[in-house]
Amino acid sequence: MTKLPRWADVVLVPLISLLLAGIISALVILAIGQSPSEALKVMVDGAVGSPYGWGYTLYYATSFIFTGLAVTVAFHASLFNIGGEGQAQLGGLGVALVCLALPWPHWTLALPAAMIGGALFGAAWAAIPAYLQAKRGSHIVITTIMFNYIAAALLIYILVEHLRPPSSMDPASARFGAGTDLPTLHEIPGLSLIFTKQVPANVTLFVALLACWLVWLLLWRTRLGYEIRAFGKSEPAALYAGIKPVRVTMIAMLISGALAGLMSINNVMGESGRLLQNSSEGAGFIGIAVALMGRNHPLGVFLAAILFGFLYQGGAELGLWTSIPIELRTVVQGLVILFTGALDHMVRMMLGLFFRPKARAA
Amino acid sequence: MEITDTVSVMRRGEMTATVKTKDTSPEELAELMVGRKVLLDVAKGPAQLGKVVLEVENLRVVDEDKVERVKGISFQIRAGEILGIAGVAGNGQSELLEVLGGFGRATGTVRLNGEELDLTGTKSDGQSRREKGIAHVPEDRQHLGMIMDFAAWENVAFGYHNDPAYQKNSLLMDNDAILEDTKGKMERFDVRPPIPTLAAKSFSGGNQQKIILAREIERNPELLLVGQPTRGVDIGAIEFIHKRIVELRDAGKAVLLVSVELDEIMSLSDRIAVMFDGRIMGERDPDKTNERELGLLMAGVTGKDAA
Amino acid sequence: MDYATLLQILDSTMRLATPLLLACLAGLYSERSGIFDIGLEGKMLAAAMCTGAVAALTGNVWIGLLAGIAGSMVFAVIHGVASITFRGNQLISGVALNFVASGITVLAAQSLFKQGGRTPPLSGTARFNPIELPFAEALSGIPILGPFYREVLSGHGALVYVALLAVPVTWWVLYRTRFGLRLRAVGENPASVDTAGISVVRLRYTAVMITGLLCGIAGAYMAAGLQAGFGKEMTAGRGYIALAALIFAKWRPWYALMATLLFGFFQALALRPDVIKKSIGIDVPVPMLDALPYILTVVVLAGFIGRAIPPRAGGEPYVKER
Amino acid sequence: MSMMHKFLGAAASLALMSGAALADPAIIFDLGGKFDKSFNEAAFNGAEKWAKETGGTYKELEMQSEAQREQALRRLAEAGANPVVMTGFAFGDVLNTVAPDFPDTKFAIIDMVVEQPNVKSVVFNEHEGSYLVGMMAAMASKSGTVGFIGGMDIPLIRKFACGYAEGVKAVKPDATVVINMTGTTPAAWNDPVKGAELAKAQKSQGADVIYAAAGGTGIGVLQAAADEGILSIGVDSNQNYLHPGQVLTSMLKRVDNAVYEAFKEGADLKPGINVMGLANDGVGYALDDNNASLVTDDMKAAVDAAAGKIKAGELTVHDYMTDNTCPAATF
Repeated sequence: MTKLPRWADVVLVPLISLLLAGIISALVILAIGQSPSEALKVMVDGAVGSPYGWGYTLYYATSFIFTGLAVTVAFHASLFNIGGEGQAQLGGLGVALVCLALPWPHWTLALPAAMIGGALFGAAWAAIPAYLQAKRGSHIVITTIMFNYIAAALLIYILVEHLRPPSSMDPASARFGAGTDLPTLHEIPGLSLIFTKQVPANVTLFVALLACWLVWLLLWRTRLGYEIRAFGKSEPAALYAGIKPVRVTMIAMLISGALAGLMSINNVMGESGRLLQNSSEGAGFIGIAVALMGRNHPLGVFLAAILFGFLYQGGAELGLWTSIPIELRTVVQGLVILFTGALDHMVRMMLGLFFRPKARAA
Repeated sequence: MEITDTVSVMRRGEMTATVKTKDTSPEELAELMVGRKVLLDVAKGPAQLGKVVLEVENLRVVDEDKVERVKGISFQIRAGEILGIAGVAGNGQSELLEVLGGFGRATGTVRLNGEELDLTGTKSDGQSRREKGIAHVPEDRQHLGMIMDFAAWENVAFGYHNDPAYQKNSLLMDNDAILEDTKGKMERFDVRPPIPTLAAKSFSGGNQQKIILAREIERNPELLLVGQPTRGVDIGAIEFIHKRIVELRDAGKAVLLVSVELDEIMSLSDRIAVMFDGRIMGERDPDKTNERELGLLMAGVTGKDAA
Repeated sequence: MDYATLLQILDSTMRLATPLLLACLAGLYSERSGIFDIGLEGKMLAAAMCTGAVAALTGNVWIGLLAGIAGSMVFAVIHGVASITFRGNQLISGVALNFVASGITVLAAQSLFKQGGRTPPLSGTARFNPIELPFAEALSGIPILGPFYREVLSGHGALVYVALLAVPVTWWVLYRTRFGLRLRAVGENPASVDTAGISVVRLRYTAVMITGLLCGIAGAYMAAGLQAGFGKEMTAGRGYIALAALIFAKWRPWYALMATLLFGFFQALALRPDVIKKSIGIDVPVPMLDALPYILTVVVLAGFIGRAIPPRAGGEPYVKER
Repeated sequence: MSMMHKFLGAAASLALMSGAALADPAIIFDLGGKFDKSFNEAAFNGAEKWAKETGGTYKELEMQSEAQREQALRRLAEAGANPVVMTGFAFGDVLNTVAPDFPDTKFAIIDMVVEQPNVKSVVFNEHEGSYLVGMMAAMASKSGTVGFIGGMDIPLIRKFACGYAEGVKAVKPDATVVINMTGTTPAAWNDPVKGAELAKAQKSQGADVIYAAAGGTGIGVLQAAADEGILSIGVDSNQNYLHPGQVLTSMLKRVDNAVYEAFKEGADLKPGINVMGLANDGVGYALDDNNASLVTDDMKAAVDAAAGKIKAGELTVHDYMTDNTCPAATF
């Protein structure tokens, strides 16, 4: 593999990948007879051109931070957790059960409880694939895919048969009590000067930022994180160092699942205020793109999550104001994953062409 | 040496000498490379034997493919003694070393200072072995001994990351302490370049090995397991590594040395055991044997057969 | 459950199992060569869109089929380039291509037909129309087997029979040809194949292309056989069920047929909760039936029913030793 | 601040929408999309009719997932669209929370009652229309068995099924009505494969006329019925043209009229509940060139007579949603 300076590896590779994805997307837009520059303008205006747009961009980014971190933690243990989607949905169930269980007097009490509920359910959904990987060698990618589908089916069953209020027709739970309403940015003193209207971004954003910092601490400042990273780099070496593969696999996946589950306080508790079918809307999958783009570092995940928040809100605006279908964002998402995750050697080789002559001259 | 006309020697990042191949000798080149005359033989005094440190009785190892790799061997090592295991690669030495180092399962009895080691249960891992005072320099350092993508300082904590000296509190590791410790180790073991934040893969083989040795030897272990200490290591480092191993033995510690280099075994060991097909074919005193005899044992021919 | 109902469910099973079977065999070639392919779903979707669009434009289903195969092949080649040439992560490449396919099919169909990402409904020669097998009527008098032949085996679109035929063909290719031997070898131990002087890269590309071909047929059947046109996300996870079936079948062709028929049967059964209730007396939730293939696959993966061991070199890019 | 912000927001929206003036009406289509040839397409046709007549423009949006509903509503209201029309009961819950935040915007929701001061709720007497097509099905059936395929299993769709079954039994008391629902989630509105398989299953049970009240899923039902050589009945829009000579009729639900009316009323939309039934041409059955050969004079006479009685109040068709029971069918 071409050796690049560290900064190029960390900054340039994702940026070039993004650029490539952007160029191809632009070509796609051209091919369907639209103007890429117009599309970009609509996206920028819609996503970051107003506090309203930011309210949505940050809302999506909050979810993506959690799922991006979830994928990141697993990646460091060399586990590719595609199950973020299912874990997030189960996390949503956990959040909903907590919110519906008690007449919560105030959100400050409901939030920690709901976080525990979401994290526990998310972790539980990751536990079986983790156990099968650790103990029986079943490939975690396949099992987590299967668990995504099982989660979707389970959730439909629970929503339709158990959580749906008798009089209601949609497969959704009852609305949570007023005591579980999380303050949105519009209701937070100080920020309310910027966000003058109801936006979905809520206090969960700060929980997400805290999670970034905690994951960074975990991975680079604790023994457990050290073991996770060592295990992820080389299993035989980890064994030599006395690191227990089963333990690390289980813990890394449980943390990953818990983070994915935690996402649900943003959408289920913070935004919709009830559990809907497919509440996570693919955020679990976007976590893969976010983690790859963010180079598996919490800071990178944060930046990539903002970028994807922009892409999601901007994409929604595209669907609203232009005749470019909203699916464009799925294409960009796929391309980013492709370039940063699967074709990174190609991107490196391209970059290497620029770096080699300089290195020789030096 | 056979295909070149001239040889240039690089040392510490500088071209230090260029000589005509036909005018030089291996000894001279070696000297140029390390900057001083190489000790061709390891200078070591007679062993000061102490109590028995390691006792191995009837040890058997069966690998994942159900092949018996070690077929019931027994031996002892005393304090202040280097036991060299000679043998052609693949005759069970690696498995012996790994089982003693804490991975893989085995049957039989192994005692360290009279205390029996767990060979199958939860205490049969690298962590527990280290706690008991067994240090292990594995044969395949790039694959087992360190994490190539980790920085030098992270590799210095490798296996010892639970050491209380490396912890800030019950939750967080003290990275500064590890960095500081690494600086000292790099200095004392002459690791070049002495930059603790450099990734392990950026060091030469010899310097990688020095990092591992610094990590394991400076723990002052009761028993040092060391496999192929100088494989792929530059000539200056070989001398340095040998010296350090002998120093440890002189400090009254037991050393189990596995190497496929017969020269290395002969010059370092106080006693030589030869392994063939998972068994110990015989033990020899390095001063009273020769390469031919050892070679025959390594081929599975015992003295009786030869006679 | 009476016999007529059973026949009807089995008839459904045949139709629903066909795309699964084709995709499963497609995955078999790729994975046997050591290239994991999570992207079966995306390839089927791309093929379904191309078939739907071209069949609608030309009115000829066979041209549509070719277009579908071509669309699927494009994705197969990208997967090949990423995972063989650039030695990228095969799993990530598959995931990425599924997303790209999911989005781009809607974009293309929308820009072509402006019908909300659908292609126009297909009819007549733009669809695979049912083929009556010979003597279907004449033999229907024979008890049990006659109606089975007429109701279940006869009267499907051409691609159903292509899929069934692909099973023995795959078996023959895999176990009776030199190509098959090499294909299996390259998935287990690419180094030995390389040492024998056979190009690992070419073998793997060939396998990936066959995967593209079969996924193309599967997608074409979805759009022009099972349905009459392409619709957004119309494959609805069938690529993943096929993947599950492949594991269930332990990467073997005949087992693949049985696994996909089983999973197709579950899908057919899920359409008839009334029948289940009548025959076993329990109200089995439909989501439970939907999830059954996935649950069974996890059970197999866990090693409780035999052990599913994938090709040894699967997922590992081959780096030539120097 | 608020004024200021509104002004800025308006300016931004103006710049952004490039041509689309403010206070344009907007419509949000439910999952299944505006080209489902059924429910949503009827709404789309109504909007188009308004656009053609007035030369006006309108905003439209198709739902992609459940969780987007609120954002879609807010975005349109925020951008100044007025009125905002939405198709489908699933918007009800969300509209209840969004409508109070935009008191100056008028909303219209179809198929659901939302009691807010700025919301017009349009509901239909689908059971009446279904009764009529049920009669026609019974008369057209030779086997004495007819089928019903619903989309998502909800009281609203059972209301269709119940009216249909009553109509069938009114003509042939001993007829069998086979009832299947496609699923329990909104995905059931857009699953033609399942629709087709269900139709084939019903045919094997003897059904020779199948009524599909299943949104986009119905396309599959109609296709399969045509393939199998039996008759089908479309829903919401006039679907007779999909398979000329093979679709017996379509139960018209004039969603197009509802949308057209709402758009026409514009910002002066009158809040409240609007029930559209046979009496005010809200529901009915379709008769055109495509099915003229299938609908006999007897059929037409019988159905029109029944329609007259219902309009006059002499005949009451049971509404499933009033008591969640159905005298003519079991679920």
